[in-house]
Amino acid sequence: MTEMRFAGFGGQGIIRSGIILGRAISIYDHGFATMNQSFGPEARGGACSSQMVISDTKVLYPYVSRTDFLIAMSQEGYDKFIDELKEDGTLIIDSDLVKPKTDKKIFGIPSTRIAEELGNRIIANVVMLGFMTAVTKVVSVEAMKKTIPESVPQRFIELNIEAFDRGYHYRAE
Amino acid sequence: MKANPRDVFTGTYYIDGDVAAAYGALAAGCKFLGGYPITPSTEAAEAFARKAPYVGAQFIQMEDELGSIASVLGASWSGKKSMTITSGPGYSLMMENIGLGAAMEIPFVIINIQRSGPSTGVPTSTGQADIMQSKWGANGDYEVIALAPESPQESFDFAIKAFNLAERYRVPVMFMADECVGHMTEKVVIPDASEIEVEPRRFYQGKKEEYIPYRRDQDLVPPIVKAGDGYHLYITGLTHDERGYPLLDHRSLPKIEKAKVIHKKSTNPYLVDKIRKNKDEIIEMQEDHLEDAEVVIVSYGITSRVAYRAFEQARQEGIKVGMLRLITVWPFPDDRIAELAKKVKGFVVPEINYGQIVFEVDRCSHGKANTILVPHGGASVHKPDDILGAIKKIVKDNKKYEQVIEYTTTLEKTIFKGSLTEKIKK
Amino acid sequence: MRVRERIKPFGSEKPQPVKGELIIIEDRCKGCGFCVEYCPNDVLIVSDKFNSKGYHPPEVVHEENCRYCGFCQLVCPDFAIFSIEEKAVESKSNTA
Amino acid sequence: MDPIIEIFKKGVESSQCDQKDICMVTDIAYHPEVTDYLGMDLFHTSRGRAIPFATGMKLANPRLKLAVFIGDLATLGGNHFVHAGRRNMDIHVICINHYHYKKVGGEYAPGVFPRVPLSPYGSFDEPLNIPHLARSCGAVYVARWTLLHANQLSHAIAESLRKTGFSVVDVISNEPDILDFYFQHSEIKNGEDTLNVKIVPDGKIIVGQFVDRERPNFIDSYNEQMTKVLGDKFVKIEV
Amino acid sequence: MEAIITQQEAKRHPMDNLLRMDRMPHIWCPGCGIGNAVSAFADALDKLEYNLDKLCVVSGIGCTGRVAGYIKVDSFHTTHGRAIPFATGIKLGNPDIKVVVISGDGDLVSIGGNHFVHAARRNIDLTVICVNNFIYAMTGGQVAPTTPTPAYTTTSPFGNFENPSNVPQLAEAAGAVYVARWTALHMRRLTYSIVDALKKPGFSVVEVISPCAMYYSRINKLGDGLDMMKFYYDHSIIKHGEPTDHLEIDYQKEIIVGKFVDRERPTYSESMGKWFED
Amino acid sequence: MKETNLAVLTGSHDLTGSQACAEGGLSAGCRFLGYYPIFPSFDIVERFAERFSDVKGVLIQMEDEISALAAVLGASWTGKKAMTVTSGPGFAQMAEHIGLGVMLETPCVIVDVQRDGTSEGSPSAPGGGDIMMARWGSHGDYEVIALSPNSPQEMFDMTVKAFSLSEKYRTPVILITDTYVSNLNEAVHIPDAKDIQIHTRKYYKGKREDYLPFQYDAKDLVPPMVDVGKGYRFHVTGLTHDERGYPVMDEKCQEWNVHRLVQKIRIFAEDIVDFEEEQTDDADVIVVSYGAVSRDVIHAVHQVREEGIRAGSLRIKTIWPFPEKKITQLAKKATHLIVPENNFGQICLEVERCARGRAETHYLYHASSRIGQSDDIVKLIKKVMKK
Repeated sequence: MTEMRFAGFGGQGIIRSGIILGRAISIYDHGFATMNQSFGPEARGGACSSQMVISDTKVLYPYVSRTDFLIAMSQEGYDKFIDELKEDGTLIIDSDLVKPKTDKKIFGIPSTRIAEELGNRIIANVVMLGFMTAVTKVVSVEAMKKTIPESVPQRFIELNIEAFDRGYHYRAE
Repeated sequence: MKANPRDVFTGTYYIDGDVAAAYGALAAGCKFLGGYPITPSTEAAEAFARKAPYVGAQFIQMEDELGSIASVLGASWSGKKSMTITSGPGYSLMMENIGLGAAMEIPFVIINIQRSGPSTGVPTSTGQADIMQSKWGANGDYEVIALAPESPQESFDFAIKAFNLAERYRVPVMFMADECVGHMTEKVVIPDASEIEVEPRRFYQGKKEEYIPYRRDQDLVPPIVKAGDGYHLYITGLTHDERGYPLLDHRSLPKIEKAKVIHKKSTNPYLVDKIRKNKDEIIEMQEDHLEDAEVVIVSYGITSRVAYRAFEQARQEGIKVGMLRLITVWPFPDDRIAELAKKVKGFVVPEINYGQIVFEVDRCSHGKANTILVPHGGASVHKPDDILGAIKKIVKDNKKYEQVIEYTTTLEKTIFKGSLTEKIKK
Repeated sequence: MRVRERIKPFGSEKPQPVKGELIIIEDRCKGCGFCVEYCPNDVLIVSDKFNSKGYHPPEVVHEENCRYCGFCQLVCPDFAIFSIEEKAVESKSNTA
Repeated sequence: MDPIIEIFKKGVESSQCDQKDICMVTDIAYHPEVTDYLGMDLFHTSRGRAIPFATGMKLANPRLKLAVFIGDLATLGGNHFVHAGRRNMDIHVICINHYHYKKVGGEYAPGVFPRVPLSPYGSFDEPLNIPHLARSCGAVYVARWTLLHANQLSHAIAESLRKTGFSVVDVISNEPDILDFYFQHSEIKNGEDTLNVKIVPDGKIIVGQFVDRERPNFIDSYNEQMTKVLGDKFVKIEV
Repeated sequence: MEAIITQQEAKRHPMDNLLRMDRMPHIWCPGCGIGNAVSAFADALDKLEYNLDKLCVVSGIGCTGRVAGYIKVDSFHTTHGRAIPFATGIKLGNPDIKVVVISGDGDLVSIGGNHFVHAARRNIDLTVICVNNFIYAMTGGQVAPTTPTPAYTTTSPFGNFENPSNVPQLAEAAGAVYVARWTALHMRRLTYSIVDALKKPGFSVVEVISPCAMYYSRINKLGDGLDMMKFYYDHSIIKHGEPTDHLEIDYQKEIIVGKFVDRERPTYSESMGKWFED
Repeated sequence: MKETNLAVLTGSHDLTGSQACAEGGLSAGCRFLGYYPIFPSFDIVERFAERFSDVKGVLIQMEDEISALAAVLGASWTGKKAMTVTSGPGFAQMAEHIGLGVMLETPCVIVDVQRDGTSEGSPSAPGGGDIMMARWGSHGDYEVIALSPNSPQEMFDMTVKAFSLSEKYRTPVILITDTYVSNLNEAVHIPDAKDIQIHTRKYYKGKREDYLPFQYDAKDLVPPMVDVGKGYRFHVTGLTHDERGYPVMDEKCQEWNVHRLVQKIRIFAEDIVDFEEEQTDDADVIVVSYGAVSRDVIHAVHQVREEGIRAGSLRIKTIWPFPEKKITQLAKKATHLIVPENNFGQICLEVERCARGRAETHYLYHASSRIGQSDDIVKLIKKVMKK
């Protein structure tokens, strides 16, 4: 069983990320993934997180207690959830927006900046998803690539796939 | 009757409980939704609105919740399966007209995605504190059926079940999901229409001239007709007799005489009897390891999934715990609880409120077993450790409690630096 | 004192253009760009840097052009920018 | 039988609508016999919610014609009135204004005459100008008559039933002994600007037909928009 | 950077005594115009030099409903649609208090429509600032009574087909004594209108057309808040005294702004006082 | 002080329950009544209307019950004691604002003159179906105080008490009565103004800058209050809030806020509950009743006592909080508890719970008013005693 959490603020597509990942796992990878979300009243800018329990069998308890992966896209999200991360857990951050103070395993990517380079900051989450797929290997690339076109508007499919690839290959660069 | 294939969006989805409930309602043949946006139920209304034009259903966003519930009642009398979707504050506004629906014996479904209260509370997070309100919220006496799903898949299934029960018994059926289930996203499999059993409306089959609106069948439920079919209906929210005529003619009688007339003629007793007498058919629950259980966790909705972890841990530690999950919260399984109370040490009732169903459990146990409430104010769910702690407390305390014991949760301890009650009482 | 309420300059000393100084509370900014767009004297541009929420706050580029009209303050939905009269600051800092 | 029911029956007959399709929705308790007398269904709903109830009925079965009788419209159900007018929902409102609440003793209601004899202080509340509100919120047919103008009233009801949109007939009615007062104090001004038909303490009661216009109604605009966007995939709600 | 910080310490934001700066940044999205409405209101208060202790702000639910929480006067955040009756209670309970209702279109016109109508009819001495963004934003972009046809929203996924409400017309028909409408860009005029409305005894309504960059403009592909503001700049026409039935707002068409109604009617308290004297 | 003298009509009067309720409100200092006319509550309004000019009170007929209670809450924050009167369907509409009243901790009194039946029911027949609604009618978790008088004198006393309790605990208090009691005409004694105990809300006395709207007193969990327009410039919200009144959307704040709201009543429940016992000491069967029905119960108990059955009566005066301990205690002594009600079984469920299986609970329900039908009660007492 793998537990993970996306944290950031409203408008970054935190919950959308969870849905894409969960969909990829439960429909194309035939696993079980339960996604829970929590968000404030703000549509943009408020604290927001989605938690994900991934398992090979049916998920009974749907919440995370100790996360294996924390994907933080804001300082606030990092501060709030870093204690929840397991000792050997992995931290994935947007390196422009989060300044970590921890000795845990860290992978950083300037996802917002990459998204802006690609022309739309809204797809920062997809960049992050690509990067996360490469780092965590909880989901297959094929499943993600099948899911993304179903989850975004028609006219943005190519852009999103490109964003995903940029994220996925970021480590190699 | 099988569902209409046009209404069923067969496939495998990764959707949240709100959307699943909307798909379930559509599959059950719901053709009218009068709604008003309120967090966290909006996703359901939105999903319905997206699909409605494809299946000949109508979505209307009314000006407020009072309007939406009233329009649902009207639509149901026009012969369409109808529902509304709301959450706490909207639910409160609907109360008067839920009473009207019950009094007119209109089949309809209310999807209530519960949030933290009271008042506006925390709109974006969970609660289970409307459970008592669903039964007692409107003035006068009536009975309802309430269902509590625990996952998006159940959200879909129970939405169909809710419509079936509503049509079967001509009562308001409350679909009491909580925000957690509503916003939890999981795999939902929507089967083929041929696998979905749908209860058709109990239309009156006899001669038009002989129709009497509230003449009951064997099971105390009267058949229904559509408005505008020439039955010359007179339907009122006033206390009425079998013909639907209000019992106002006896105004001139002295009070006591009048009361006697009303007592004899009114159909009010059937509003409660048709559920109370048929409750064995309605009640559904899920039982787990009750055979050898010393302690039983009674839960419903999302709490049952949380409690499951405590259940597993307790079993690992060798405590004989059983699970009783209420699928229909109302009517309440009085007899089953009473039966269990005779053989177990106690009940642990975790709820995301400060005690509602726990009092029902306590009542039904007739002092034979102890009852512990694990309260939670909302905005989140229990910590499984608290539930485990309550289980251990029952095992350890070898005495009879004089009332429901409120377990002091870790959250309460951290915030009030101990038990609030004890602190003040000192 | 507001610009339009000032004493008319006729007959008195030569009018000095009013100069303002802009203060930007960067962490409140949500990068809507209203102040940049509607500044009559194009004092501001959108900066490159991120604030703590990941938005680009405005940056003063032509400070000398600011006439203390106050529109940026009025049009800012986030109360993140305001202007003060330059003189006032000096005198204030002197007394303080 | 209540005089308004008689007048309504006449109106229905002269409107040549199929009686069977008409449904009465009220928030006033009428005697049950009116259903057989009129030959139509009657729904007595909770206070103030007759309009949304009728809205639901209309949308779920567009064949029906809904005659909504409301008493204390201007209070509890005011919002539903405004929004049904905005949507141009195809229902026909017959708004019966009494001087005071018939059922509730001497309390005054807005939308009626000020200075109610039974209310302890009378009413210093200014009454609502119902025809003007109806016009402002989008009604396609607005008329006002007193109970004395029985013929005009039944004609107005027939007219309003023929419209396919939100139509309002404002009926000023009270106990018979005050009919003489109507006779002396009412003035027929058809087509008058609704702004000027406010009821003021010492002025005339202006009656007449004020608005008669065409606007697309809710169901038509719904069908039109959905057909435009969805084409063949759109399924109309079945009768 | 450092220089700026020291200056901040030297001088606080000019609205500091009017706004709860301890709650900033507020919850509204980037490009949202509600902040502008608050800004104009605060500026109007500044101009009027009111005794802020005797001022009270009541809001309902919704994005605009949060305004009460940011204005540093006695402020109430009540239930959905019920800001006006709550304010009525305050006003009648203590007539010395100036009560202002700031809320959104959904809150005031949809669920609270009846209270809006009746408070206007009674002419209760309230000032209502209605921020109209054409959508229910707090709940995620549902169709509102003010949504123009055929705008798209989450509950009108195939285009809105309902006729929209016209707030100034409703206010006038119900009996408001002062009705004005401005967009979030007309900041100075809006401020002066609010000043006028606050000075006017009786039920006064100021409608503020405000961009919703998150839901309304995104789902209709109208760009961000700034694009909406530019649209207002290009398409708003000032016509004072325009008959209110001309004020319907069509989708992406011109918006008529200005002051439409300014009339005298006895307020509720005045009529009541007079009645008692008689 | 003049005002008080006009408000309190000291002396003995012949009043109906409704009039007594209005007088009670005036004596307690109620100066604001927001209402919407609904049968059968308007008698109370009429009395107020006649008397309000004497005390310079405000009477407003709002557009519906929702706004009536909203206006009452608003008025209460201005420092005026405020109340509303309604009946079943109107009370159902007020549900949402009871929640707001609880959340904002606003003292106010709601008088519910119950009528018979579900929905519109029979407006003129007395009923008793709103008991559970008073407790559970609004969404979310909260506790209320509800009183149930059985005579015009009690209508007066309990209205005064309702105001005191609502001011003391800063919560809405509901007076549940019915058409029977409100129409009943009996002698009512109104004591001297100085003998009427009125509890006024706890006002904040500290420094203006330090005021926090929900900083509660550690002793009674009730935060002191201030009036609007006194320069405190506070903010209160129906959202879950911290002690500053600012909304905070998390689990901790929810627990801090709502747990206290619930406990501020539950902890002091024993101080609030009030009941009347008659001949319970040796009773084998105890009839538990409240409101109008209790008048018949006394009758029935006397009757069976004469026949040698040891019956007793417990009359509940404060329905919520429920006198749990008392019932548990009585259940130990008696073998049967009988609960006659004007509904299909509401309080009997509570009694059954509190009896904890020690005494058998029987309920006696009725489709319409059972007032004046003590025979049924006698019959049932005899039946259960025969077993």
